[in-house]
Amino acid sequence: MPVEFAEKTVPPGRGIFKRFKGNIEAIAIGVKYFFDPKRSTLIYPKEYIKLRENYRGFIVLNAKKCINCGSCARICPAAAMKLIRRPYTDPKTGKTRMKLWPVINYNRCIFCGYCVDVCPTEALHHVNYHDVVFDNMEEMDQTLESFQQAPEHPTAKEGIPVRYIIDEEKGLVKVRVEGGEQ
Amino acid sequence: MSGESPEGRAYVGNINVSARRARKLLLGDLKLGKLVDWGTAFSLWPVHLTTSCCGCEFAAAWSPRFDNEQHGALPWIGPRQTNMIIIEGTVSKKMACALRLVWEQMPQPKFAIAMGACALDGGIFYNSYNIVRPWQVVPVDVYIPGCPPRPESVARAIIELQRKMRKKQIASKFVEEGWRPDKEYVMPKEDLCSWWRG
Amino acid sequence: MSGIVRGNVGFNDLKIPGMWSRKIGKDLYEVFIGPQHPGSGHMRIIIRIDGDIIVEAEPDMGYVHRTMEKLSEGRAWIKAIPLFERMAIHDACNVTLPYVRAVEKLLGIEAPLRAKYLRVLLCEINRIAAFLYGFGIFGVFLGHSTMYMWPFGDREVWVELAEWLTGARLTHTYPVFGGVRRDVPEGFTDSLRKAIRYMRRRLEDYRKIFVDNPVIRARLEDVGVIPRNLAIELGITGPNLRASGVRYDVRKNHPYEVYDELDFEIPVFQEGDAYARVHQRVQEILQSLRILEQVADWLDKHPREPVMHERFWKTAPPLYKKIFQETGRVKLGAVMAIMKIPQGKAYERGETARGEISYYVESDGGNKPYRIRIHSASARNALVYKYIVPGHRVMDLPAIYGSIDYFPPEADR
Amino acid sequence: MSPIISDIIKIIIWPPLWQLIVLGLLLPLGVVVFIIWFERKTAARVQRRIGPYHVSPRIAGGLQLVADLMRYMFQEIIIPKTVDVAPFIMAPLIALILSILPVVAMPFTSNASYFPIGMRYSLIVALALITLSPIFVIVAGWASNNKFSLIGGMREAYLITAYELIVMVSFLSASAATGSFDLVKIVEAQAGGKWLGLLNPLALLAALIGVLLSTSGFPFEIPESEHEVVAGAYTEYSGLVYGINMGAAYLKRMVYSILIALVFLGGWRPYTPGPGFVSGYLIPSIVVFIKATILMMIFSFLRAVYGRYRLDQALDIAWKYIFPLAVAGFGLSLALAYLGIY
Amino acid sequence: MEPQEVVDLVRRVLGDMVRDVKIWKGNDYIEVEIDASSIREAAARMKEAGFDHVKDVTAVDYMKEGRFRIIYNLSSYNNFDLSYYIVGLAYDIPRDKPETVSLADIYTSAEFQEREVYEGFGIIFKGHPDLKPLLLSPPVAEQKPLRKDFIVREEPEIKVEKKR
Repeated sequence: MPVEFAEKTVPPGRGIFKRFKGNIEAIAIGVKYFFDPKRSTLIYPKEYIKLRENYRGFIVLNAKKCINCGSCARICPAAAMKLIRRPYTDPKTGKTRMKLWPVINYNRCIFCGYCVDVCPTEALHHVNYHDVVFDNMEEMDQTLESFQQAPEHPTAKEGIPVRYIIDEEKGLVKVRVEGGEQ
Repeated sequence: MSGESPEGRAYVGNINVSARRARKLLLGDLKLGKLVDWGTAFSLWPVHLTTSCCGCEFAAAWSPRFDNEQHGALPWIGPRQTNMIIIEGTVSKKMACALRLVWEQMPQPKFAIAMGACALDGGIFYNSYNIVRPWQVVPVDVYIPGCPPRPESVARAIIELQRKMRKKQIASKFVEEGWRPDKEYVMPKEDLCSWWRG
Repeated sequence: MSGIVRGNVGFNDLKIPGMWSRKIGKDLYEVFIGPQHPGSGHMRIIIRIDGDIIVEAEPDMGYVHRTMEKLSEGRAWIKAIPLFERMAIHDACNVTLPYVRAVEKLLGIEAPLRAKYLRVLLCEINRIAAFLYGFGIFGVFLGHSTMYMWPFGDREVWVELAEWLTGARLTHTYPVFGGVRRDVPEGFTDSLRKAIRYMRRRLEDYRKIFVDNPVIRARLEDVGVIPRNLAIELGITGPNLRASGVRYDVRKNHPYEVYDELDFEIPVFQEGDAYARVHQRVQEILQSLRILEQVADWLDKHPREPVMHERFWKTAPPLYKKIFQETGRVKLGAVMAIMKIPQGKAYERGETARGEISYYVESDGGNKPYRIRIHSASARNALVYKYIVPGHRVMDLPAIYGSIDYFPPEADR
Repeated sequence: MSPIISDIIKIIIWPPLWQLIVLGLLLPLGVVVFIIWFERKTAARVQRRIGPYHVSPRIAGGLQLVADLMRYMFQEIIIPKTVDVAPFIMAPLIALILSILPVVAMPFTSNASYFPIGMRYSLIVALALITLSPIFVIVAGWASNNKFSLIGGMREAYLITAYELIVMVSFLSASAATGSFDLVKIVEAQAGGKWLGLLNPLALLAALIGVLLSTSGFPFEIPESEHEVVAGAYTEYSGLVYGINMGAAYLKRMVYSILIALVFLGGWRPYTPGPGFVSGYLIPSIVVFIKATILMMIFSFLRAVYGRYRLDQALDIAWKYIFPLAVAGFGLSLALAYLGIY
Repeated sequence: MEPQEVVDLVRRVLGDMVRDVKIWKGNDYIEVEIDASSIREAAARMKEAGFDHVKDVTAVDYMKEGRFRIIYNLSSYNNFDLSYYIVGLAYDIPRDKPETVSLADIYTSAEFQEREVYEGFGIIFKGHPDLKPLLLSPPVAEQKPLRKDFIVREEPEIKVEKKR
C-alpha cells in the first residue's frame, strides 16, 4: 500500500457574499432543528436504559461455583477484590475448614471485568445495570453475604426500560423493550 | 455594613441582622421551608470544576442523550453562583487546594457529590502518592461508584440528593439554623494549600 | 497566511506571525486562568496581559497528575492496562494499544489477524468519539453551546457501539496481551454501517452551523498559527502537526496492526491556524469512517475465530472455548496476573486522536515493569501555550486552547 | 357599583401607576421569566434535548425559573472582604432601576388620557435613560476588586463606545423620517402599514445589532464571556444580588425590544386605540408587548446558533460596518421624509 | 531504510562519541550509548542529521548499579524514512551526583520533559531556562518520587476482616 498524504487547503470564506451565505445557513439549520429536533433524550427516572447482557455492571458472586482459587483477587488492578477467611462446610464430607473467599469493595472497583474474565468456573458474573448511588462508603464495602446478591436497582421500580438502536436518519432511536417491574 | 450590632437594634444598613430577621420571618413565621427545599432541590447547579477524567461522563450527562438539565441542574461557571459540586474523579494534591478554595467560595447551602471510584477510595490509584480522598477535603453527601459511572448514575445521584433534601429538609435547615459547620473537614486548609500561589 | 516562514531555520530565527514583542514593563496584569475555570479545564494557564494582549503565558500543569509511571512499576504487567487507560478514557483503545504492543514485542508474539482488525475497529470508533468530544469542548469555548451539544449527542452513537462491543461505555480495557477480550456481537456491523452513514450526514450539519459559520471563522482564521518549522521544533503532534503541513502520522510512518493493509489517506493542511485544525479534524473523521467501512466488510467476510494468541489460547480449557463461541467473550488465563516478561527494552508508538503517544517500556525479567515512560499527545502539545499564545488577545486563548484539543488527564498522566 | 370600588379601579388604571407598576415592572418581569424559560427550552430544542422538565412535568418545566428564584432568594449573599461594599451592593440595584426606568417615557397608546408622562421628546428621554445602566456594570466590575470582574467591566466600557452611537443614530433615523421626537407621533406616522422597519430595513438592522451589542446577546456576548472572564463584572456576586444582575440584563433587553417595537414595528398598529381603558390602553399595550416578546424570542434564538465574536472584532464590526449602516439608515430616513412618505 | 543503515548513519554522524549501539526487539528502537560529557555536541550533530525533535526524555534509575541513565529518544518529522525509527541517545550519570546539562536550547521539545525528569528524579539540568517542577506540587516533588528508593506499597490480597 503506498503511503498517502492528501494535501488540502481550507475553502475560502471571505467576502460579503460568503459571509452572508454562512449566516443564512447557520440560522436555517438552527430553525430546521428547532422545528424537527430529532431528539432521543432519556427522561431518566421515568425511563431507564436496559443495558445489554454483556454490560460490565455490578459483580455478583455465585458461592456454589467458587473454588477459592483467588485468581480474581490476584488480577484486580485496583485491589478492590480481597480474599477473606471464612469457615466452609463441605456438604459431601461434612468437614469444616477455613477457606479464602472473594469480596469486593465498590469504593475501589473500576468495573474492568478482569475478575469475571479470569474466573475459571464462571462463579462471578456482571449484572447489567450501573445506576446505583450510595449515601455512605461503608455500604459499598461488600461482605461475603451481600456480595452474593447485586445491589438493589432503584430505577427498575420507577421506570420503563428502553433501549437505543442506531438509525441512519436520527442517530439514536429510543425503543421500548420488555422487562421492568411496572 | 457596619459591624455587629445587638439583635433587635437593626439599623438601616446592617445586612447581617436584617438577613437574620428576614430568615426568621420567612422560615419561622411564614413556614416557607418546604418551598425553599423544593426550589433548591430543583435548582442544583454544579460548579464547573473538572477534577479528573470522570469529567468525560460528567459532560456526557449533560449531552442531548441524558440531559440532566431536565432535573433543573445546570453546570455553571463561577463558584459564587452555584450550590453543588460534583467531584469528578481523582483529586490530586495540587487540585485538592483548588477544590477546597472553590468549596469555600460557594454560597451556602451547598452540597457535594463524589463521582467515581477515585473520588471514593482512590480507585485504581489507591496507593498513589499524589492523590487525596475528596471526602477529606469537602463533606460529601452522595457517592457514585463506577470508573467512570454512567451518566444515568449522575442523574440518579441528583435525584437522590433531591429526595434527601425534600425528605429531611436539608436546605431549609441550613438556611434556618446557620450553615454547615467547618469542623466536618477532615484535612485542614494549611495541609492542602501551604504551597498555593494565586 | 503569507507570514509562514519555510525552510530550515532554528526557532530563534523564526518570525512568528502575530508575535507582538514589547519590553515587559511593570504595568503587566497577571491573570490566573484555572484550574476552576471553564476556559481551561483542569489545568492552569498563568497569563500576563498588557491591555488586551497576552505578553507571557505559562502553562501550569499537573492538576491531574496521578503518577501512573510510578504506580505501574509496582504492579503486574496486565494491571497497567486499565491504569494507562485512565489517561484518556474517551480514547481508551488508542491509548492502551501501544503499551500492549510494546509488551507483545518483548514477549515476541503478535495478535491474530482477527484481533488486529478488532483493535483497529475499536481504535477508529474511539478516534471518532474523541474528535467529537474535542469538537464539543471547542464549541463551548467559543460560546457556541449547540456545537457542544451536537457532537456530544452524536458521540453517543459511537459510545453506544463501543459499549455493545466491549461492555463498557468508555473504559473498555479491550486489547490485552495477545489479543482482545471480546469478539463482535451479532448484527454489529449493520449498526456500524448505519452509524457511518449517519455521521457523514451530520458532518454537513456541523459545517453549516459551526465550520462555515462566519462568527466561528472570524474567531479562528489566522489565530494561533503554528508555522511548519515551529511545529517541528516544538515537537507537537497529531492533527495540530498535520494542520501545519507536516506529513506525519504514526499509522502511515510506522504502521501498526493492519493499518498498512487498509486504504485511507492522511489529510495535511498547510495553513496551520486554528481554523485549519478544525478542518483537519473533520477530514480525519471522514478517513476514520472510510477505515471503519473496510473493517466492517472484512469482519462480515470472515467467520469467528480465536482472537487470542496461540500461546494463551492453546492451554484454555474447553469451557473457555465454549464461552467464546457462544458469547464472543474471551476468558483470560490465570497466568496473565503472574506473567513474567523477558528482559529488554521496547519503544512503541501509536496515533491517538490527539496525536502520537509513545511508551518506553523496560523489563528486568520480572513480573512487574522496571520502568515505563509515557509521553502522550497532549503533553507534547502543551508547549504551544508557552510559545504560541503570547501575542494574541485574551479572547484568543480559549480559541487556541480548544483548537489544540488539549486533554489535561492525558497530559499529566 | 359602589363609589369606593370604582375609586379603587380608577386608582389602579390611573395611567402613571398602571404604567409604572403593571407595564413597567410586573409585565416585563413576567415576560423575562417567560423569555428565560423560552431561551432554555429553545436552546434545548435546537440542541436535540428537552431542557428543564422534572420540576413541573405538566407544563414542560415552566416552574424552573421559580425554583431558581427560590434558591437565589435563600442563598447566602457573600460579600468578600476585599470589595468596596457600598458600590458593590448598590450598583446592581441602580442598574435594575435604570433598566426599567425608560418605560416611563414610552407611551403604549395614542389616547392622550393614558399617557404616563406626556412629553414631546419621549424618544430622546427613553434613549438617554437606557444608556445610563451600563455605567453601573462598570461600577460593579470595579467595586468587586476581582481581576475577571475588572476585565469584564472594561469590556463593557469598550463596547459602550461602539454601540451607543449605533443605537442613537438608528433610533433617531425614525425622528428624521417622521419629523418628531415624540414616540406617539412616530407610531402614528407608521399607520397604514407604513412600518419604518419595512421601509427602512437598514436602520432596523442596525438597531437590532446595536441592541444585541448593548445587551450582550449572542454573537456579541463579550462582557460576560464565561470562558475568559468567568462571569464578567458579576463574578463575585452570589445569591439574590446575582439574580438581580441577571434580571437587569434581561429587563434592559426587554425595554430595548419595546422601543424597537414602537419605533420600527408600528407600535400598537394595526390596532387603532379607541376611548376607554380596554380599547384605549389595555389592547394596544398587549400588542406592543407581543411584538417585543417576539423580538426577544428572536434574540434568544440566536444563542443557539452563534458563538461569540472577539472583542476587537465586535468593535471592528460595529465601527466599520454597522455604524455606516446606521448612517445609511439615517440617510434613507431623510430620503423618505423628502419623498413625503411620512 | 533498514535498521542497520540507521546505525551506520548514527555512527557516521557521531563518530567516536558512540560507546555502544543496540537494536532492540521490533527493529525500530536503536539505543546509542554515548559519554555524558559529549551529549550537547552529539545532540547538535544529531539535529543536523535530520533528527529534528525529541520524542521523549526520560531517566531510568539503576539503584543497584548506582547510576541514572538519561535517554533522549529522537526521531524525525521531516524525513519519512527516519521517522520509522527511534534513536535513543543514552548516557549515564552517577547516582550520588545527579547533575547534567540541558538540551532545551537545542531541542525546544525537550524543555518540559527535562522539568519532568527533574521533579521525578531530582536530576539537575544545568542551563535549563526555567527548571522547576512541572507536574507535582513543590512538597511532593522534594521526595523525588520516581527514584527506586521511593516505594509505593501495594496492598496485600488477603483482607483482614474487621470485627463488625
